[in-house]
Amino acid sequence: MATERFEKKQARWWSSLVWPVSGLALLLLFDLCFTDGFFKLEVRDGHLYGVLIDILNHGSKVMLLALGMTLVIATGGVDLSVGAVMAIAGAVAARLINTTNVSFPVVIGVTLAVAIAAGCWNGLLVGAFRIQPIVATLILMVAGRGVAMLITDGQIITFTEPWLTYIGNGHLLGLPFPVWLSGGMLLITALLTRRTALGLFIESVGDNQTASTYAGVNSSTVKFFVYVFSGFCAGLAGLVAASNIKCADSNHAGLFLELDAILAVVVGGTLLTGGRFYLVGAMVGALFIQTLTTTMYMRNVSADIAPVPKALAILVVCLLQSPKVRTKFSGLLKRRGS
Amino acid sequence: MKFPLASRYLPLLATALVLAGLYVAGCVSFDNFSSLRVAVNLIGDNGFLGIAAIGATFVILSGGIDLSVGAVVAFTSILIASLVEDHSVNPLAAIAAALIVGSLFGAAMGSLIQWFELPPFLVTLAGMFLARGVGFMIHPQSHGIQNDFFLQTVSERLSLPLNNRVSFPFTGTCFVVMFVLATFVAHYTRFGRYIYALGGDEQSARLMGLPVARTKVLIYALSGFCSALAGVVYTFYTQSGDPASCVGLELDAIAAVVIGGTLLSGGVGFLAGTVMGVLILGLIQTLITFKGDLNSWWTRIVAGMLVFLFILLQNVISSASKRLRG
Amino acid sequence: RAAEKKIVVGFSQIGAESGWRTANTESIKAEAAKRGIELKFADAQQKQENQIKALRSFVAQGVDVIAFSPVVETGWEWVLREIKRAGIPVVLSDRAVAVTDDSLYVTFIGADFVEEGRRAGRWLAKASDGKAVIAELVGTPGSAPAIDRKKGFTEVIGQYPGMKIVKSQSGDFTRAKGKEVMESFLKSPDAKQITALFAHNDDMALGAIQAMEEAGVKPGKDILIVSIDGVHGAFEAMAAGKLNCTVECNPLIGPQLFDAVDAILAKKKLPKRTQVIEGVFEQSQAAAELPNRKY
Amino acid sequence: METEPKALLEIRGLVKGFPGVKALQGVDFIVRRSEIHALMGENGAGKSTLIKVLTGVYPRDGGTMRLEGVEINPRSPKMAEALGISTVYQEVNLIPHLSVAENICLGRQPTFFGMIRWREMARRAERALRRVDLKLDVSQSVASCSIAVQQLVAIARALDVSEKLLVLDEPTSSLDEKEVGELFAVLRKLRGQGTGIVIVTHFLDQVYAISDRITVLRDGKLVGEFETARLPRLKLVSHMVGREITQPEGSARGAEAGEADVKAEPLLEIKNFGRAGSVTAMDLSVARGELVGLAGLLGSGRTETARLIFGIDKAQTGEMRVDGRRTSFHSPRQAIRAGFAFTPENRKVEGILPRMSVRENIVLALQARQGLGQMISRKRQLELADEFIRRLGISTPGPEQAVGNLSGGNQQKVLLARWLVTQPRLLILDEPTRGIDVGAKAEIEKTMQELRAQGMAILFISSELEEVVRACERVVVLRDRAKVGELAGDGISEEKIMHMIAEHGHGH
Ligand SMILES: Nc1ncnc2c1ncn2[C@@H]1O[C@H](COP(=O)(O)OP(=O)(O)OP(=O)(O)O)[C@@H](O)[C@H]1O
Ligand SMILES: Nc1ncnc2c1ncn2[C@@H]1O[C@H](COP(=O)(O)OP(=O)(O)OP(=O)(O)O)[C@@H](O)[C@H]1O
Ligand SMILES: [Mg+2]
Ligand SMILES: [Mg+2]
Repeated sequence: MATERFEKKQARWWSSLVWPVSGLALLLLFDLCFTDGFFKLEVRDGHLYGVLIDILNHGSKVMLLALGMTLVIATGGVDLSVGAVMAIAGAVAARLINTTNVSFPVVIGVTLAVAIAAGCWNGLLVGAFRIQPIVATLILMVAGRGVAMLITDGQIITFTEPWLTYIGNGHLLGLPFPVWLSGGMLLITALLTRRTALGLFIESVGDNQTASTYAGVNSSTVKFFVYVFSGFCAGLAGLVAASNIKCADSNHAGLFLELDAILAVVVGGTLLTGGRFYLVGAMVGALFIQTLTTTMYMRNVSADIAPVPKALAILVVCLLQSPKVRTKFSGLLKRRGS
Repeated sequence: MKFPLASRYLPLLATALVLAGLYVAGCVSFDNFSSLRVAVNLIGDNGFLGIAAIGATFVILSGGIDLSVGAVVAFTSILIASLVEDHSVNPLAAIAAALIVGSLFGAAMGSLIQWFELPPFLVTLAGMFLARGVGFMIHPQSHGIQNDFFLQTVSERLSLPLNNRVSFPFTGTCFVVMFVLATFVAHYTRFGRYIYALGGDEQSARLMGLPVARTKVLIYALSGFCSALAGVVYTFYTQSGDPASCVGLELDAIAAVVIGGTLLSGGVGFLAGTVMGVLILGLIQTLITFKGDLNSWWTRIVAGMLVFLFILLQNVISSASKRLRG
Repeated sequence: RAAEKKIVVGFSQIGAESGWRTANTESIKAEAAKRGIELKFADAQQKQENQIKALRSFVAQGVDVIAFSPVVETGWEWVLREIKRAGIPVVLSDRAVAVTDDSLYVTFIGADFVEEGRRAGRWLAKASDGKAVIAELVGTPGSAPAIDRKKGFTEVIGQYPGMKIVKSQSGDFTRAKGKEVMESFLKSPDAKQITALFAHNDDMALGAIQAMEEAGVKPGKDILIVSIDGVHGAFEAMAAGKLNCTVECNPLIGPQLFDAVDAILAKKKLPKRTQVIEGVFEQSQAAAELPNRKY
Repeated sequence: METEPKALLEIRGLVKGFPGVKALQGVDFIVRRSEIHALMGENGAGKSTLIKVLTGVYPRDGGTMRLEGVEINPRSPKMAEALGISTVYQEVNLIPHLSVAENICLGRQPTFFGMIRWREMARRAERALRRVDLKLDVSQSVASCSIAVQQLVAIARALDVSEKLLVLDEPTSSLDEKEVGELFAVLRKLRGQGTGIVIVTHFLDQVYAISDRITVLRDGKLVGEFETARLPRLKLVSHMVGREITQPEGSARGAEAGEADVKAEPLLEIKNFGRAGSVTAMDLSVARGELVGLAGLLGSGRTETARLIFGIDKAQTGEMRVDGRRTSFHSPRQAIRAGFAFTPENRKVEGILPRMSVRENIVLALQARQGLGQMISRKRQLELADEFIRRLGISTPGPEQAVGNLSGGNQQKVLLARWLVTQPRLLILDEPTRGIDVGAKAEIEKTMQELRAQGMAILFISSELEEVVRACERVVVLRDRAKVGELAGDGISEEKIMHMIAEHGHGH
């Protein structure tokens, strides 16, 4: 077996990040040149204040969702119910906090428990009953918002409890709390998947379910877990969303955010067919989407034609990610260089 | 001698059984549910969704996905409305133009997917945004059509009277004709079989010497055509164009396809299943309307639960019959 | 025999997208229950196609009167003709329809969105002495209230050379979007000039108020805020001095609607259009009006 | 008409590289008319790559290709087919959910004004299958056929496509002797009609039985072209591995076979084990340190037996005892926890995780058994991977290469490594030598004997009777999904097995 020995090429975790990051960088560069005030940062009331901070702050909802969604997509599934679960979480929290004698930790505990229960429901349908993920989670997507409205009676429920409003509006060490929350969750998810064998199992189920089952991976349990985790992440995102506007708006909380979360994951380099997943990539994807949205606000692009520039931006990122385009491009560069 | 019905038709049979069960349940619980009008409405009202779902079936069978469906329907409707009303184009010419634009749009997405190896999800999502945005550029709000072709010909003359009170609307006719044509394409043309092959195993399909590239581009073109046709039917149905309409229609279409037994991973499924999926979604809506005392949130919860019940029964029936046959 | 039968009314609602809409639905339901009328309620979830399906299903069920709040203005010709052929009278609520033949419906009960926009414009012109740099929070793109309210508002401020809209962006009628968009307005270079905000509904205004407070801008003082709807939260904000004016858009049309139904069944003649009674409320009236707000 | 045999296919200086791998480095390859030409080389030598470049699956980096003197440049298998090159690729490449008939006729369905004639298609498929002597219901889906049947279907398809140049990449890797015989008869007939045939196989017997010429590749380079009749076996092997070779000794069945007097109680014992539609009333036992073979013809139920034991399918009748205790497995996981291991025969569908690295593929089963928490450290993973890459001679640029990019034989070795690292008590090998080169095969046989000597129980399934006879101390013979007999010790011979299979009449 005398094939040439090549140096051990270890796939570094950041090597996959190059393309989503360059997409984001391109967009930021555009803003640097053409959007006034985009990069202005100042300190106000002891915390950072500026458009970039807003992007981090508002992007954190999709970032949280994308963490769970990444794992779900890595197993070859998809979770359409995250937006509805966000609405449920917000509704439960607002309802409870306005009830006398319920303390803040209990509110958080119950809210997250409800979100996890929603995840269990999805996990059960996909993992145990083997229903195709898209229909399985569609059920909760449709019914879940109804449940949230049932909880709030179709009304917007406002609250003023300081701890609950802190989650979406507070600042810690100069940065908005949601940024810390999503950063912390990223860390936890990364540890959970990379410091245990969970990541390996998830990727193996997504790459070839039959083969990994034969190798002893409990694919139903793995699937069950990722939906539960996704439910949990959606619960956190729901808390942030509700807290941010100090009310539970069951009709609109998380509406269409599942699409943004999936988009973030795919922009981050994870394939929809499952297998390898990139958590940090998904975070970059989420920031990309939020930057795009904010850019459009800042540039006063009218909302009805805003989808057009959005489409073009997605296509550019797509092309950046395409191996085919890349090889053609690098071929061109090489020819130039030589 | 083998049982003539191959096991691959089992899920289809299960779906049909549950659909029939749902219908019978409706007839038993509500007056007038068994009337001819309800059945006709079911087909006519869901015509455009059905046609869009047929397009989605082809894409999903090939292992892809098309998220642009709803936006293209909206885009087509406003394009036709604007052409006919603001530019006094002949309605038939406007329809033809819309169908061509839709097909080309699909083909463009297919080409991007094929030649640059981009994920269909992203490309068609971009397509969705693009179609939506351009629709708003054409006309920023809903736009009625006063042309006689739409007001009289389509809604009156082209509908088939069944009895003196109920007539079969042209939207339903379009749906049925499209279903027959699509079934023919899927099962009796080489192109149709390539779609299945592509979804079954793209790598193998390429190695078997099938024209993968051409097929893929054509599939998305076909889906674009179906979306555009759904848009045309939508304008027949509402006699107006609306750039904001049909948000999330793609999800309904995909749901109908998947409920009909088609695997989202591709390669397995039938158009008849999709049609049943569409009818199931429609039937669920009809049941809720007939119930009539649910408030907005219970409407959603009950709709979700009915889908769940349906999927569960479908699973139970098909796995039970599999066990029966060993 | 017919007298013994309970009257059945089919009502197709747009959806349940806001507290305003929910109040609208509740008012109709409560009134139906009060009068012993059987109400068939259908939620269209913002989709015209769902609404058409529901209307045709009402025909199949053979209801006595059909009422609905159309999602959009156009596209009702065919289904209304089918209803007419079935001999069922139609009442429109909240939003009008554009049809060639206005015998297709009996009467329209509801607000005039354009007029609401005008009122907001007039109030702002008066409050700012015809000089204002305005940021606008637009409703959902393509929706009738967004288009009409904008139309009415711009029509009025067009008469004042000192008033101009510098920022206009959709907040989708939601608090979250209203807040997010306002934040970006406040961070743009020309933020300092903004002296007034026109929001197409109260929810967006309430979100924007939060954004202003976080940015250290005093809502209601540094920036004048006018919005439309008159929901409970808006009155609270006005009482706290954070919102300056809300143009009422009254959702409680249940009694008027069923008066019309009764009149139709009694074969009385009705006007083509019934305006809902609505007012314009300022901060000074807020505290007094607050207890009367149920939605 | 017999002028000098002009070259049908002439490839000169072919170059092809992948990131980190130089798969072909200036290879010449010539096929004449009416010739069966064997392409030989170790796993990863570049055989499949040569074929894929020839048929336009991969673009080439350099070199020329001529067919009948005309320069060709196919950019897809479709174009290659149009040129008259018909190919069976190494991994079975069919569409699993479509029927056998469709798979055979896909792309060439008989039509009537553009409308597919299904009846005619079925007839045509049956006719094509008859050439490889296969009779089956052509309306059944390919996925429901065993891998051997799938291979035959793929061959039937290729035979049906074109008759100018036929390329077969390991067509016989999961066929039994009888099927191979049928196939060779067809190939000889085609050769008589002027077809040029390229065949890749790791079975030396088959090479000598059928080929006229041999081209040997090593590490992507051409070693030489030889006339089969003038190339002794040992010489061929030497060319392939690149050093002199002396005769490897025949019976691996060690001397200990004699001292197998009082074997320990059986590790695994199944009685009357079966499942409707799969296997009927199977009795079988394997003891520690015993190597038991399962022999039978294609479709005789060997794979199914293994699946039942490993808990993939659930048995409906009978009982299973492990260490004398009654057990039943509901999933492979339980079987693995009991110390079982199973390498499936269909590596593409049931074996490899194509987009994951060699390292991850190797540690997966061990990690799955250890559970979530006790993560094998990255360092240990690399050690394990390196160890097995060395031990089994897996040719890969490194442990981080995606397994899908390895050559077929090397993928098989990775699968074997996956189970060897778990150090199982019972190892079930279903066609483990499928697509593996001679050197590696000997290595695997040696490994099996070593493991057996260490007390591992092994259940060995192979279509190569010779291999079974050489390695096993007990052979269970299956026919028509039932056990028909058992041979032990010196009683094992190919003739006896064949006799047992044939005894009760023939046919499947
Ligand atoms: N798609 C690919 N990407 C990267 N490397 C590849 C790819 N395909 C093949 N290789 C490498 O090219 C070399 C030659 O592989 P090839 O499949 O041609 O071997 P082979 O001679 O057919 O071996 P086997 O007998 O095992 O089938 C191997 O080292 C393999 O790892
Ligand atoms: N996954 C499956 N689903 C349905 N039928 C199958 C499946 N696998 C195999 N069969 C059928 O069961 C029969 C026994 O196949 P099995 O694979 O056990 O035979 P085998 O002795 O291992 O032979 P082979 O050499 O073909 O692997 C075959 O006729 C095959 O068609
Ligand atoms: Mg090979
Ligand atoms: Mg087998």
